[in-house]
Amino acid sequence: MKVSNISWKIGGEAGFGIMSTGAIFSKIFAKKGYYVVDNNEYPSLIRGGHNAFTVRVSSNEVFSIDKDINILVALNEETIKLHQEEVIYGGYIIYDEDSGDITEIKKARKDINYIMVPFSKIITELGVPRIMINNVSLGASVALLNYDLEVLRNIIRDIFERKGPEVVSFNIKSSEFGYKYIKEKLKINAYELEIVKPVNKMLLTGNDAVFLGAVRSGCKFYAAYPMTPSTSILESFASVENDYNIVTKHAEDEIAVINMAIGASFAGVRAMVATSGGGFSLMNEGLGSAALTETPLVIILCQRPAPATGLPTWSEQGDILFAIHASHGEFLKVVLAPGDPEECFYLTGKAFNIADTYQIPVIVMLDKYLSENHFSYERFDFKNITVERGKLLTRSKDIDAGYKRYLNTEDGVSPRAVTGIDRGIHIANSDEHDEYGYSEDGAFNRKIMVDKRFRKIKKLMEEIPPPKIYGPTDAEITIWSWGSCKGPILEAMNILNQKEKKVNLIHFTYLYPFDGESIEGIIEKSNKNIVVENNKTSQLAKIIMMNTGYRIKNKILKYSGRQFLPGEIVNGIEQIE
Amino acid sequence: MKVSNISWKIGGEAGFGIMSTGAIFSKIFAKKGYYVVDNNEYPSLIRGGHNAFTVRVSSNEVFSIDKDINILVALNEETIKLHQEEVIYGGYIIYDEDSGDITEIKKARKDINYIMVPFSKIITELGVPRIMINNVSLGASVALLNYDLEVLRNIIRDIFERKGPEVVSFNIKSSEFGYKYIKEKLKINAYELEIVKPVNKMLLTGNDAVFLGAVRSGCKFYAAYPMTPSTSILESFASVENDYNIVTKHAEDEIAVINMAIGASFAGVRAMVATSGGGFSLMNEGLGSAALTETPLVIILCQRPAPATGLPTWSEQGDILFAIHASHGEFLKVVLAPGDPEECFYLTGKAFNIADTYQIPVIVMLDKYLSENHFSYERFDFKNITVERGKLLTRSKDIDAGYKRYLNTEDGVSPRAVTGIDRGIHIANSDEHDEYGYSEDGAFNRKIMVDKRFRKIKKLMEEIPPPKIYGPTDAEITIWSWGSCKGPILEAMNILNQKEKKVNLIHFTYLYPFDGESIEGIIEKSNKNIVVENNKTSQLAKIIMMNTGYRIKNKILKYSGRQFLPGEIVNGIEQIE
Amino acid sequence: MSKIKNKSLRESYNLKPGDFNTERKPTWCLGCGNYGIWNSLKKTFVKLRLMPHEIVIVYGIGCSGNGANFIRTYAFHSLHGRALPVATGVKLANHKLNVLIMGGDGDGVGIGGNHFIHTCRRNIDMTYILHNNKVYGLTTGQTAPTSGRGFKTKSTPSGVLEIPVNPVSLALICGATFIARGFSGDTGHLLDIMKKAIKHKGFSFIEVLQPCVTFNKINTYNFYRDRIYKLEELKDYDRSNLNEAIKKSMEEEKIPTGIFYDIDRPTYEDGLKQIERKPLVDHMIADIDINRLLNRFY
Amino acid sequence: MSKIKNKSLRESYNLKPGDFNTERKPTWCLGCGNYGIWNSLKKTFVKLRLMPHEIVIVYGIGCSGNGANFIRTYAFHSLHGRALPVATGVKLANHKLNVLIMGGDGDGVGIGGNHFIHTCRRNIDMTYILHNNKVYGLTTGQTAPTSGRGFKTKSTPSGVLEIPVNPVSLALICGATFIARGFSGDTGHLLDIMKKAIKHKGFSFIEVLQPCVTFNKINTYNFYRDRIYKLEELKDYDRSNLNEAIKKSMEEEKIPTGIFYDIDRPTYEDGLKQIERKPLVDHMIADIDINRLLNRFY
Ligand SMILES: Cc1ncc(C[n+]2csc(CCOP(=O)(O)OP(=O)(O)O)c2C)c(N)n1
Ligand SMILES: Cc1ncc(C[n+]2csc(CCOP(=O)(O)OP(=O)(O)O)c2C)c(N)n1
Ligand code: SF4
Ligand code: SF4
Ligand SMILES: [Mg+2]
Ligand SMILES: [Mg+2]
Repeated sequence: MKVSNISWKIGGEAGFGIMSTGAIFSKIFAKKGYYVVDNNEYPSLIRGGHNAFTVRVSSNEVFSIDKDINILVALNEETIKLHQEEVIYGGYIIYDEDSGDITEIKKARKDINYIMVPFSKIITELGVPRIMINNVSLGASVALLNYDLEVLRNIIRDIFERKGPEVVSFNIKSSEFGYKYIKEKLKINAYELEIVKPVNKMLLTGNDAVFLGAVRSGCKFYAAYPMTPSTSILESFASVENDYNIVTKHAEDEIAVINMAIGASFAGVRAMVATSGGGFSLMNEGLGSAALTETPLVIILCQRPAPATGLPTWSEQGDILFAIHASHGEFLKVVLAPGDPEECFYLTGKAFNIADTYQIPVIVMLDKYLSENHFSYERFDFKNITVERGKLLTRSKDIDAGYKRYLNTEDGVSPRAVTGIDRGIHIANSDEHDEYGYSEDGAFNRKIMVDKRFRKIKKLMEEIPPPKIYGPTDAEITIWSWGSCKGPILEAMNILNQKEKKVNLIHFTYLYPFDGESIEGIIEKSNKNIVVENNKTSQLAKIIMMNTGYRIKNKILKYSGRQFLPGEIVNGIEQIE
Repeated sequence: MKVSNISWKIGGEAGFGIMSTGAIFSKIFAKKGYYVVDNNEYPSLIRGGHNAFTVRVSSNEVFSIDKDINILVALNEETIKLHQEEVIYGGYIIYDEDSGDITEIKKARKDINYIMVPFSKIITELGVPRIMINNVSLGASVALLNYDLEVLRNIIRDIFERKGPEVVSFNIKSSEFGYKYIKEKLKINAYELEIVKPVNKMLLTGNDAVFLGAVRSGCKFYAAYPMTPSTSILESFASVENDYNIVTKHAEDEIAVINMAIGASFAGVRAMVATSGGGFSLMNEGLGSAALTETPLVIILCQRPAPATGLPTWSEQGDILFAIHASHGEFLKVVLAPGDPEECFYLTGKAFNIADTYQIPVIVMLDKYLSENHFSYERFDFKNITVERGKLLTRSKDIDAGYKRYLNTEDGVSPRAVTGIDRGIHIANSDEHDEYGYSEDGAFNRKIMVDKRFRKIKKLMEEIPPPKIYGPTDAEITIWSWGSCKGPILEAMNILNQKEKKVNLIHFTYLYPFDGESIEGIIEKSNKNIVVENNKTSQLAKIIMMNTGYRIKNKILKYSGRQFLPGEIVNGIEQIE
Repeated sequence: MSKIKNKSLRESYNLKPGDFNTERKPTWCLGCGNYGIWNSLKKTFVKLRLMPHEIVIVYGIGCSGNGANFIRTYAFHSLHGRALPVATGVKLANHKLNVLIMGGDGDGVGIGGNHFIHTCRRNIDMTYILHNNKVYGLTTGQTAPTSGRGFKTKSTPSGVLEIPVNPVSLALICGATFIARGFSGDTGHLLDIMKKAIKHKGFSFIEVLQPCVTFNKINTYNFYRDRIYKLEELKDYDRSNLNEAIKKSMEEEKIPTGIFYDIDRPTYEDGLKQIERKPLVDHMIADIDINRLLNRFY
Repeated sequence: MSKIKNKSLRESYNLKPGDFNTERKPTWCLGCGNYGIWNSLKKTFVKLRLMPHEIVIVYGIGCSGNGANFIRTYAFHSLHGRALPVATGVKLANHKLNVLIMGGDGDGVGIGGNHFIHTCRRNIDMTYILHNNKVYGLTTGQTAPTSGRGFKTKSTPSGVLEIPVNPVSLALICGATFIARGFSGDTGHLLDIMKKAIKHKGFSFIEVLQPCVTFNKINTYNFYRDRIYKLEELKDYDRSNLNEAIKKSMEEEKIPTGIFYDIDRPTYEDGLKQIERKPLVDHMIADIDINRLLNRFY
């Protein structure tokens, strides 16, 4: 059957290579130009518990995984129990009868094709390690899709090359065996994907894109303390520290992290940190220090379900109001929330420019879904990220005698001398201070300084674009959302479109400062406004109300620790109507 | 001149006993039944810098100090420079010509009575330490007010008794000398206060009242790390730890502070912490831990101007949006903001009951002004604070086998077993958990648990009173405010009242959760709504908008690090009109 | 609520280690050193004739902290690095309880290092078991502050540049009064240490060398088997000599295990008059008279 | 931007200690030990022929931290307890700078204790001067973690129950490579220590015994004068012997001052290839080519 779109899922016990197997499956298709999105589900345990990896491949642009699965690879019985109902009518489940008797389970879905592939026996026969089951299953999957085995072979070769020819060979052998088992023994041909323009596509996560954007932006100091789902950014930076002359510091805790970055930024380099909610909580005091000393800083906040340790390996958008109001006292900060890796890339570049131009902290918010799942792109045009450092003084000769670090300028931004240059000597002071930086607690000075710092907002607001509108302007229904919900909503809009329902999306990537006026017109014009958020308390709706007074009553919220699937949004909208 | 109301101010260099001198002055009048409010201004330095202490004494109820000063005691020249303009027409300045030539300064205010008292010479003559100048000035002030010297003598005796008769005697001698200098030498009689009912009044700060409320509520564990303006609570607790069987712990940092309190509360005692903004920032992560483990906790947040270290010894209401949204993730908390010491007392009692009943964290917000300045009261009726511990299980026999700590009850509150009893064994878990407390990351369970915890809000909302209305219901102007602004606003209303302007005040002490409905009627009915806040960004106005959609456009804001003076509010209102 | 610590003569005690299991099965990797610690601890409780409800264990966050789900006692699964202050609060609120702390090396001497210093100084009567696998396990293999210099991890691909924290030395300098090192591959010895640590009056600290079979390929069972020896084997080792203990704690080629230091010093609780008669939690609070206090303010 | 450290032969250097004064006068109490430290430090800079702009001092919050306003160099007045990580960031961003850290004992081993442990391990080439007045000065007299047992303060009216942190011992155990103790009442000696500390390549730590005349009536100038002696006076004291140093550091009746420990160990910066050629801050970032990196993702 020719299709434009298939979803494949593999499931098994945690700790058995599900993730890397899924990632290879994604790669096979991205290599040939298909649109790919994937999703990895795993527990906060090193072993035990259930892992699942879903890949959606399409010959048309695709924005999110969905619930319906065409092919399910079940490495254990539990996978069938947990995911069988996601398999579409007439879909396929690959399983091994040796991993459990499924005669009973099968009865529930007479429409599904259960394909028994004796994984265990095969690897015993081949004399390869147990973990090779993954390759057998990949080979079998490629065959079911009537896809090119050579692509898989090449990828396996790339990945295992450095482990030596023997490892490459038994990996390939296993996958070939799986392929042949389907092709030659069972002779099944389940689907065939429509052909696409054969370009090699990248596959990357939101975290990867942030990392790339930061390297491009000239980030020279990256500090972090591991915390899911932000950890991969640390590991990426560590892996290139010598190639790109970046100091990457795994510090003793998140408090050290933010303060080190502040120190580095004070000394003149671009500095960034990333963390998740718990670490961000600990960084709150430091955030204010960056603000009062007017030290630029970029903070990546990869959300996960909370409070406290919460659900470390799952997804939620629960921290936006916290981020906006974070740290004691009042100060200007910027909060951004990209919706996909491409936005992660460019907004990270933007974050650095804003931080430098206005000498303020900028927070970029992702969530586990966006941080850890892959999306396919042809390439990013990195020339679109430029470096704007604002009023940075790097040469003594640009500085007049009597230099004032906190000069009370019209736009609120004061020229900032990097450390080490002759005439730029100053105090960066976490106490309220005068224009020189000396501690000063007078009432008159305080007001001047608060006003100076807040005055930056004027120019800043000119840079902040209104939210993006996707879909028709004359929609019956307007969805309001932010960050990573973008993908599932765009998919849902496609589905609704097919049902001839006119829906559009107002998507916020700039969340703070919030320009209420720019959206008042849209809200009032729309027949039906609906907020879609991956949280319990509809935080965007609150932000909108706080800034416009408009109450969006319709809400589609999900707070089970999982991101939205498009179908859920479709259902939600149909229920509201 | 008979008056019902006088304001007295003493100023001098920091480190020379200004504060204790001011406190004695307050006491002299509270002892005899006068209404007293005072205010201490000092820098974040141990020595150097300027100190000033203002006392307002009245025979009628008084809610705040004001700008106009009747008598200024200037222990140095700077005090005259800084405060001379606050002295009212025909007022008095007591100074010593030896501390600087003021002939020039004097010229600006020909209406003022400059009274030269040779402090330096007097103490040299008396052969007492320099610090005795304070007592001379107190004696002189008492004389100017034609007040009873014996009251002053008694207070000095009380205070210095434990330092021995010699100390008492030269303190008294000095004050007598000052008194006689005015009475007998200069023969000035400036004011005389109207007589009041002679009751002995307490004088206490907001911090004192919080402390008293907590002791009455049975707080058994108090942890803190010193931070102005919260420190006096720590010192008060430490001073009674043996008398009232309270463990008071000055811990290594604020992170330890909140986690120790959580541990103590988990073990079954009432626990409280206090801090200022910086410490509260550090406590953010712990706050979420209390929330997810459903451990009751009371946090006192004494605000000061921020961000970062800010203005450590000054006042601002800048942290309310931060407190409401504090910590990553979404959970129920309660935020209270008393307006005067009496409210501090009773709301602290309430805070403990709410924390225990709903097993949630409760934040009580003060600010430097409320925390550190004295107000007079006859007495608090402490019987009005009762102890309600909610579903606390302290005996094994009340627990069924198969106890579930996080039982999914209708009201969301689950019976909580204290540690150490036979059948109550459970895990308090900062990971999301099932009803027993075991870590559980399933989607289904997550939703149930989030809903369970949020369901508590229903009963809670029934307990939350609407904001209090002061003044006529049919006012032309309605002021909206919260916390410590109450006093200055009430004073301003008195002034406006005299000008026959009808003004009322909607004062919030319960800030979160916020019952928007309860105020919608008031907002719409009012001709003119004005928000009065001690911050830059009008945070209460944002909260109101966020919850009602109503934008209060008129704002009187002050963010110079100083609390409002009534006259400023009067002016603000007159300008808006 | 009575603490039966040291009451080895409890009548009719018939619990078995299995009675300290919860309904949850451990999720540690096969071969993980945490199993050894888990087993020794349950046996220790039985040896000391302790009941599950008389014990409170406060856990950090990490593979070790996941143990909160597998040991049946009162448990508080706290934040990463914050187990010690939580335990301190528990103990001060009810000093009749047997309070233990279990956490990883990242938790304890990485993010939680400050609490470690100050808890040692305090000498509160609790037992801290540090699971030292010299790596961050739960976040899948970054460096820990205990990792050896040059150790290559995901966060330090060019090798760690710092020298490691030595938890035993640190505890010695900071004032813990019972300090030991065990090896999770020698559960008998570990059990013996645990028994003495829990019985010790004051803050007792046990560093357990705990192989992480998944992320630490250096500090394996064999690595330790080749290197460790027992202090008990030394004839004249004096457990009350701090300098000696410090010197021993820094040995690296051969790694000493056993009890480094064991002294008496008044505990923090000993200094608290307010809990002399009974634990804080046993005080009635229904109607506290604050008249005396109010009088202070006149 | 070149670090002139160790370049004692700078031509035409004609600065005087007063050139390191700002326009602000110190606000410390008369007699405060901070004056001695302040004076020694300014003289040290002159002796080392350092220019104000070649120095960055990161300050904590406390009476000591207020010094940020009185010493003319680049300064960062950071948060309470967070001076060390800020300084680390500064140094790694531009290792040509002379980086110093000044803060109180509460700041450094109270709230900031964790950074202290880890900064010592790191051995970054900076100098940390701890103003140890054994009390919280700026918050007007509560106990510090360095306060002696039994010390009565506003927060511990019945006396401190913990044993104090000994900053020198702690630094020794944690791996600092130059460790000394000075007395602010002996500015000549202090100057000498400071000079060597700043010249030392690696993390140097100086604990300065700093009387707080206002809030600490125990550890006064006379208290110290009666007790201190100089390690230099000992004939055979070996500054490279860690165990010896630790033992010395714990002496209490007589208090040793001077240099306890001074060794060479590669610095953290030595291990960073990425700053071998030039400081991070000197890299051009206008148009970084990430093609290579993008290619990783195919
Ligand atoms: C504030 C905070 N930062 C980071 C994390 C993420 N985190 C969870 S466990 C862990 C480290 C685990 O290492 P260790 O403490 O040594 O325990 P192990 O897993 O090795 O037993 C980290 C960094 C967290 N939970 N909280
Ligand atoms: C997070 C935080 N907590 C508390 C404070 C308040 N605070 C300022 S200085 C200080 C302690 C001062 O003691 P120390 O560090 O020894 O310095 P000293 O004043 O004695 O020089 C404290 C607790 C703060 N600024 N920040
Ligand atoms: S990752 Fe390491 S420490 Fe964690 S369970 Fe596996 S073996 Fe044990
Ligand atoms: S309080 Fe103590 S440390 Fe602070 S300035 Fe005064 S004497 Fe110095
Ligand atoms: Mg570990
Ligand atoms: Mg100090």
